Formats: sequence, structure tokens, C-alpha cells
Amino acid sequence: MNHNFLTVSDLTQKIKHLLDREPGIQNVWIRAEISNFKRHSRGHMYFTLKDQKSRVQSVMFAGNNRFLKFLPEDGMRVLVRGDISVYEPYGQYQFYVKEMQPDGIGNLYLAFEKLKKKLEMAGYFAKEKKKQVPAVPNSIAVITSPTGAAVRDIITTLKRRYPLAKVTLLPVLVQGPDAPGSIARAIRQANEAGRFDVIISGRGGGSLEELWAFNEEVVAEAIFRSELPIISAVGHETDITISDFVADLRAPTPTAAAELAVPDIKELLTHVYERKVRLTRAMKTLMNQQKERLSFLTRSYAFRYPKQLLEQKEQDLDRVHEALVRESGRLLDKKKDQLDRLNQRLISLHPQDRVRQEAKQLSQLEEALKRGVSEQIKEQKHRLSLQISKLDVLSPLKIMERGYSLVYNEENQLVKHINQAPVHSRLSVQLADGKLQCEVKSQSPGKNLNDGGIVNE
Amino acid sequence: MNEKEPLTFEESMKSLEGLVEKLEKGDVPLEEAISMFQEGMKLSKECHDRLQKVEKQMTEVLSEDGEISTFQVEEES
Amino acid sequence: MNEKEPLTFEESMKSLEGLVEKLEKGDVPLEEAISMFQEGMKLSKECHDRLQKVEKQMTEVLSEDGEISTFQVEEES
Amino acid sequence: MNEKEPLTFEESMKSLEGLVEKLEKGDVPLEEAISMFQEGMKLSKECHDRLQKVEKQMTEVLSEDGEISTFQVEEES
Amino acid sequence: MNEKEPLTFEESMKSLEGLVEKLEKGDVPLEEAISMFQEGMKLSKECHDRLQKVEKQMTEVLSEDGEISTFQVEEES
Amino acid sequence: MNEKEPLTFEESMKSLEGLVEKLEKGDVPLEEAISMFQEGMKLSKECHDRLQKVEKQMTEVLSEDGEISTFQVEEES
Amino acid sequence: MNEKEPLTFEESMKSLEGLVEKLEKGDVPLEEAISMFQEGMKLSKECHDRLQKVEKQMTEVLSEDGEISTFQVEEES
Repeated sequence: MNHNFLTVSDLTQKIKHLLDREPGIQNVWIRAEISNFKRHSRGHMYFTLKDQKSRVQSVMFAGNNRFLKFLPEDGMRVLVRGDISVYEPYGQYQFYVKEMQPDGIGNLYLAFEKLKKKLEMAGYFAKEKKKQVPAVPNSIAVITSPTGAAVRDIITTLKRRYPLAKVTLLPVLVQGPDAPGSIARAIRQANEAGRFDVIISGRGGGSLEELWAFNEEVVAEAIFRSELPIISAVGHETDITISDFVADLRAPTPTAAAELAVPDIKELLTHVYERKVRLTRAMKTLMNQQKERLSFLTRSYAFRYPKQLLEQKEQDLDRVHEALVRESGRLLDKKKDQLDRLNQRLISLHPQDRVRQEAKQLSQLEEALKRGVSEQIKEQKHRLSLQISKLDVLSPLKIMERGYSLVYNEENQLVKHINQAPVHSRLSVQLADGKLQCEVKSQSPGKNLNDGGIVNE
Repeated sequence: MNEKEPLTFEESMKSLEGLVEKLEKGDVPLEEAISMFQEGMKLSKECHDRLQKVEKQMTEVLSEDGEISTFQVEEES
Repeated sequence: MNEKEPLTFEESMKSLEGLVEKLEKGDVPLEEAISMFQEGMKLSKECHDRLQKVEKQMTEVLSEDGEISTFQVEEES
Repeated sequence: MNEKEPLTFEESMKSLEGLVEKLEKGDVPLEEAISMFQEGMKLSKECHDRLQKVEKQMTEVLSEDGEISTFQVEEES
Repeated sequence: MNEKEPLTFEESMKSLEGLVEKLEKGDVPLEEAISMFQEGMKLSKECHDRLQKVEKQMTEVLSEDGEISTFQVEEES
Repeated sequence: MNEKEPLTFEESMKSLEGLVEKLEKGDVPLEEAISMFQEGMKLSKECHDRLQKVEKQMTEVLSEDGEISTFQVEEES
Repeated sequence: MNEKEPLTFEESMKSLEGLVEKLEKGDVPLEEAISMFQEGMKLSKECHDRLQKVEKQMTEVLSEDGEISTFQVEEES
């Protein structure tokens, strides 16, 4: 026998693949009743889905059941959506639930969705309609059942966190047919009371039916109309009601609602202290900055050494003053020098030499003049004396000195003939050394000089 | 600041916060700064005092017909 | 300077700063320089006095508040 | 020179320097030179007096203002 | 020469120089030369007197200022 | 000879010189010669007088001007 | 001989010299010779007189001028 044997694992694998690929059994809705419900400590839910004829093992992992708005329980009829697959260790097919809604109360669901849609359309959930919940309320209205954990949780939390707040309970019915009206009235009453800052409304956990009052339109309406901000806290984390949508703030639990409503007084004190510290630090910083700035300014060079400015100027003045005196003196000296030089040149031009020279020339000329004249005179004298001496030599008197004489008649004619000298006429006889005046006594003609004839007086 | 209507704690805190922020920005004139500091410290004291003034407030019950009574919280059993 | 409205600390500081800058540039006429120096000394003193006053005010406020004094010591250590 | 507005120290110094420069050039007529010298000496004296005045002012400022000095010393320690 | 406006030192010096130059050329008639020489001596004396006057003025100005005289002596030593 | 414009010293000297030259040539008639001599002597006297005058002027300049001489002496020492 | 215009010294001398020459020739009749001699003697006297006159004139001129001589003596000493 040569069969190919599959291992169990192989078989199981093949079956799993077959199932996983079968579209009719993937992502399907099933209507069933829950039995054998168990919630594992880690959050996963294990249960059996059954009807009159069959049952199937089911699991809803924590990741999926986290958002359930109700807690499944045995006998509950539900609508589930999910996939079929094989749990290999047991070779068992299982239904893996992704989403679960209560069946039977399916009507409630429809109503919920319808109202939600309607109110949403009407703008009840609009963010801009949300009122600001005061950070530190003085007076808080708590609208819930006076009994049960919820009221206790809320009040103790409020007192613990912020003992200064005044807490007023407005007891209401939180389930049953009268609950919606009761809640809505209390909301209106709290508004009318005019002394509250904020309202906390809600209740503890319960089934969908138990929480239903908070899905009623009257409650939604009252919340929406409320002047006071409302913190809604219905059931547990997973329970979301219409009230939660309409409310200004939603808290997952009543305790959380109280925590949202009031600040922790210790935190506030810390907060105040912190502001004080920051305030002081900022002020100190500012002061230090200004001090530093001032000190920087007062330490600045110009401020610390104003004298240097002055000293600089002193020095400048000394320099210029000195230059003034020096240059003035120098200028004066220069002028003096110029004058000295000119003066010396002038002195050297003293005309005394020239006067002397002229005087000398003058005296020479004068000498020459005198000499010229006197020489001429001398020369003429000489010339004259020469003529005179010559004349002297030639003088006819020399002949007469030899005994000749010249006889002149009265007519002063030289008497050459006797008839020139009649008797008794007077004659003048010129001798060499003088004249004789004679009278003719007689004439004796015819006789030569040899006869003698001269008659003396 | 209006003296007639005392500030709420929140308003005081807000003022305080505003002062702190302004001061921290640092461009506040000195005289203004010290005023702000004084004002801030005053506010801070006010806030602190308010928080410290613990008057045990009784929880009241306001019944539907307007009656007020005290409410005793059930101690957790 | 208008005597009616005294300068704020910042204005004084700004004036002082202006004077110091001008003086440090060094081309200030002598007479102006000495005036500026005098003015500067005056301003410096004013600023100093104001700072001291403010510091005193601050110290007073802080000493009224025991809490912060402790804090202050811590800050500075 | 306009008598209404007396010259500043710097203006006087400038005038003085101008005179010295002219004198240095050396081609100044004698009578003008002595006038310039006299004028220069006058200016020099003016400058000197101003400097002394300023020095006095400064000394006064510094001594009358012991506080500022102290303040400065504090700052510097 | 116009008696109304006396010559400046420089004009006198120039005249003197002119006279000296003419005399140095040597072709000046004697009588003119002596007049020029006399005039030259007069001018020279005038110039000298002026210089002495100016020097005296300068000395006076300098001695008016005790400090300055000292300075001068220092300068020349 | 024009009496209106008296001869200069140099002209007189020149005339004198002319006379002397003519005389020295010797062909001057006696009567003319004596006239020339007389004229020459007159010129000579004139020149002489002028020189004396000039010399006196010169002396005056120097003596009346003791100061200048002194000044010169100082300068040259 | 024209009496109106007296002969100059030179003319007289020339005449004299002419007479002397003629006389020296010796062929002059005695009477003429005597006349000539007498004429010569006259001329001679005239010339002599003139010379004397001129000499006197010179002496006069020179004696008028004692000063000049003195001056000249000084110069040459």
C-alpha cells in the first residue's frame, strides 16, 4: 500500500485554508443566543452561539469587545458579525466575532440610531453648541440616583479633589419608564435654581435597557436646553448614550465625571505656587537684566573716564597754544631778519664813499682848472717877455747911444733938412738918454756932416 | 478690575497667569513690572488663601419640590 | 526734558544709553560732553535709585510671603 | 565773531588752529600777525578757562555724587 | 607817500627794498642817492620801531599770563 | 644855462670837466680862459657846496639816528 | 687901427710879434723903426697890463675861495 499520509496538522491546515477562502462564511452576520459566556481575565470573551438546532464555539477578542456598549450574558440574544476559521490545536472551527449587537432589543438600537441621527441633524451634538465647563466650579449639581455606587463615587471624588465646592444632589430615577422625565426635570430644576456652576448627570453601569433613560429624547432635549454645562457619565467606559453626545462633556465613569468637574485642590495649590515662582523668577530676571544693563552703562569707558576727554582737550590746547607762540615768534624773527638784511644792505650803500670820490674828483678838476689858467698866463707872460726883450734889442735907441740924435721941429717932424728948422724955431733933440730943447740960431747950408754943423745951445 | 464683584478663583488665576506670561516675556517696563509683580503676588496669595480656606461643605439634597436637606454619603461598605 | 512728566525707568535708561553711545563715539563737543556726563550721572543715579526702590518693593513683597523667600534662597544657591 | 552766540570750545580751538596755520605759512603781514597773535592768545585763554570750568564741573559732579561712585564700586566687586 | 594812510610794515619793507635795489644799481644821482638813503634809513627805523612795538606787545600779552611765560621760558631753554 | 632848472651835481661836474679839458688843450684865448676859469671856479664851488651839504645830511642821518646805529650794533654783536 | 674894437690880448701880441719881426729884418728906416718900436712898446705894455689884470682876476677868484682850499687840504691829509 503506497498511500500518502497526511499529518493531522496538514489536514487541519487544509481545512482551515478551505474555510478561510470560502466567501459565504466570511464576514457574515449571525443571529444567535449566548450561552456558556466567559470573560477571560485578559479581556477576551469566550462563549457558544446557539439556536434550537445547533451551536458553534465563538470568541470575541478584547480588541473587538472593547467598544461593546453592553456586557453579553447567558441567554442574551445577539446579532454578531465575524468570520469562520479553525482553531488548529483542537481542530475545531470557531466563529470569531468582530462586532456584536443585542438582538431582541434590536428595536432599541434602531430607535437609538434614529434618534442619534435626528439629533445630530438638529445640531444637538455640534461642537459649537458645547458650553465651557468651568475649571473651578463653586457649586455643583449632581443629578443621579441617591443610591448606588455612582452617587457615592461622584460625591467622594468631588470632596476629595476639591472640598471647596458645594455639592447638591438632585435625586432622580435612573431607570424605568419614569426615569427620563425625572432626569429631565432635575436638569431644568438645577438650571432654575440659579446657583450651580455645572451639572453632573449619570448613573452606574447596567444593561442597555437599564441605561436607556439616557437615550431618551426628553433627556437629550433637557441637556441641550440646559444653560449650565453638563458633564455626562452614564455606565461604563463602553456605554455611550445619546446624553453623552448631547452633554458638554462626557466622562467614561461617574468617578471620571467628578474628576472632570473639579480640579484637584493640591494641583491648584501647586499651580498657584508655580505661578508665584515664575512670577518671582521673571521679576528677578527683569531686575537683574536692568541692573546689569545699568551697571554696563555706568561702567562704560566714556562714563568711567570722563577726565580723559578733558585731558585730551588740555593737551590739544597746549599743543595749539605752543604753536601759536612759537609761530608768532618765528614770524617776528623772520621779519626781523628781513629787516636786518635790508638795513645792512642799505648801510653798505652809505654814500660817504661816493661823496669822497666826488670831492676828490672835484679837487682834481679845480686843480686842473687853476693850473690851466695859470699856465696859460705864464705862457703868455713868457711870450710877451720874449717880444719885449726882442724889441728891446731892436730898439733904435741903441743907434742913438752911439751918438746919434734925432731932431724934431716944432711940428714934431724929424728934421732932415735945415730948411725944416728956421732960425729961432725951437727944436727938440732926442738923445739916447733924454731930450734937449734947443733954438736954432742960424742955418748953415751946404756943408756936409764932415764940416760939423751941430750947434749946441 | 472691578472691586464690587470680587474675582472668582478662576479669574484670579487667569489674571495671575496673564501677569506671569507678560513678565516672562520680559519687555515690561520696570515700574509696570513691579506693579505687575505686586499684583501677581497679591493674586497668588488670594488664590492660595481661597484654596486653604477649607470649610467642610455639607452635601445637600435638593428634592424635586425644592426642599433642601443634607445628604449623607453612604460609606463604602 | 519735560519736568511735568518724569521719565520712566526705561526712558531714563534709554537716555542714558544714548548719552553713553554718543560719549563713546568721542566726537562730542566738550561743553556738550560735560553736560552729557552730568546728565548721565543724574540719569544713572535715578535709574539706580529706582532699581533699588523696586528691589526693596520686591523684597518687601517676598518677605511677606515666607514661602517664596525660601524658594529665593534656593534659586540663588 | 558774533557776540550773541559765544563760540564753543571746539569752535574756539578751530579758530585758534586756523590762526596758527596761517602764521605757520609765514606770509602774514606783521600788523595782522600781531592781531592774530593777540586774538590767538585770547582764544587760547578762553579755551583754557572753559577747560578749567569744565574740570571744576566734573569734579563737582564726581564729588557731590559719592553715592554713584559707591554704587559703581559695589557693581564691580 | 599819503600821510592819511600810513604804510604797513610790509609796504615800508617793500619801499625800503626798492630803495636799496635802486641804490645798489649805482646809477642814482648823488643828491637823489642821499635822499634815498635818508628815506631808507627812515623806513628802516620805522620798520624797526614797529617790530619792537610788536615784540613788546607780544611780550606783554605773554607776561599777562604767568603760566604761559613760564611755558615759553621752558620752551626756549 | 637855464636858471629855472638848476644843474644836478653830476651836470655841474660834467661842465667843470669840459672847462678843464678845454683849458688843458691850451688854445683858449686868454680872456676866454679867465672867464672859463671864473666859471669853472663857480661850478667847483657849487659842487663843493653840494658835497658839503650832502655830507652834512649824511652826518645828520647818522647822528640824529643814534638808535639805528645802536640797533645795528646790537644786531651784529 | 680901429679904436672902437680894442684888440684882444692875442691880437695885440700878434701885432707886437709882427713889429718885432719887421724890426728884426733891420731894413726899416730909423724913424719908422722908432715908430714901430714905440708901437711895440705900447703893445707890449698893453699886453702886460692885460696879463696883470688877468692875474689879478685869478688871484681874486682864488682868494675868494679860501674855504675850498681848506676842504681840499682836509681831504688830502
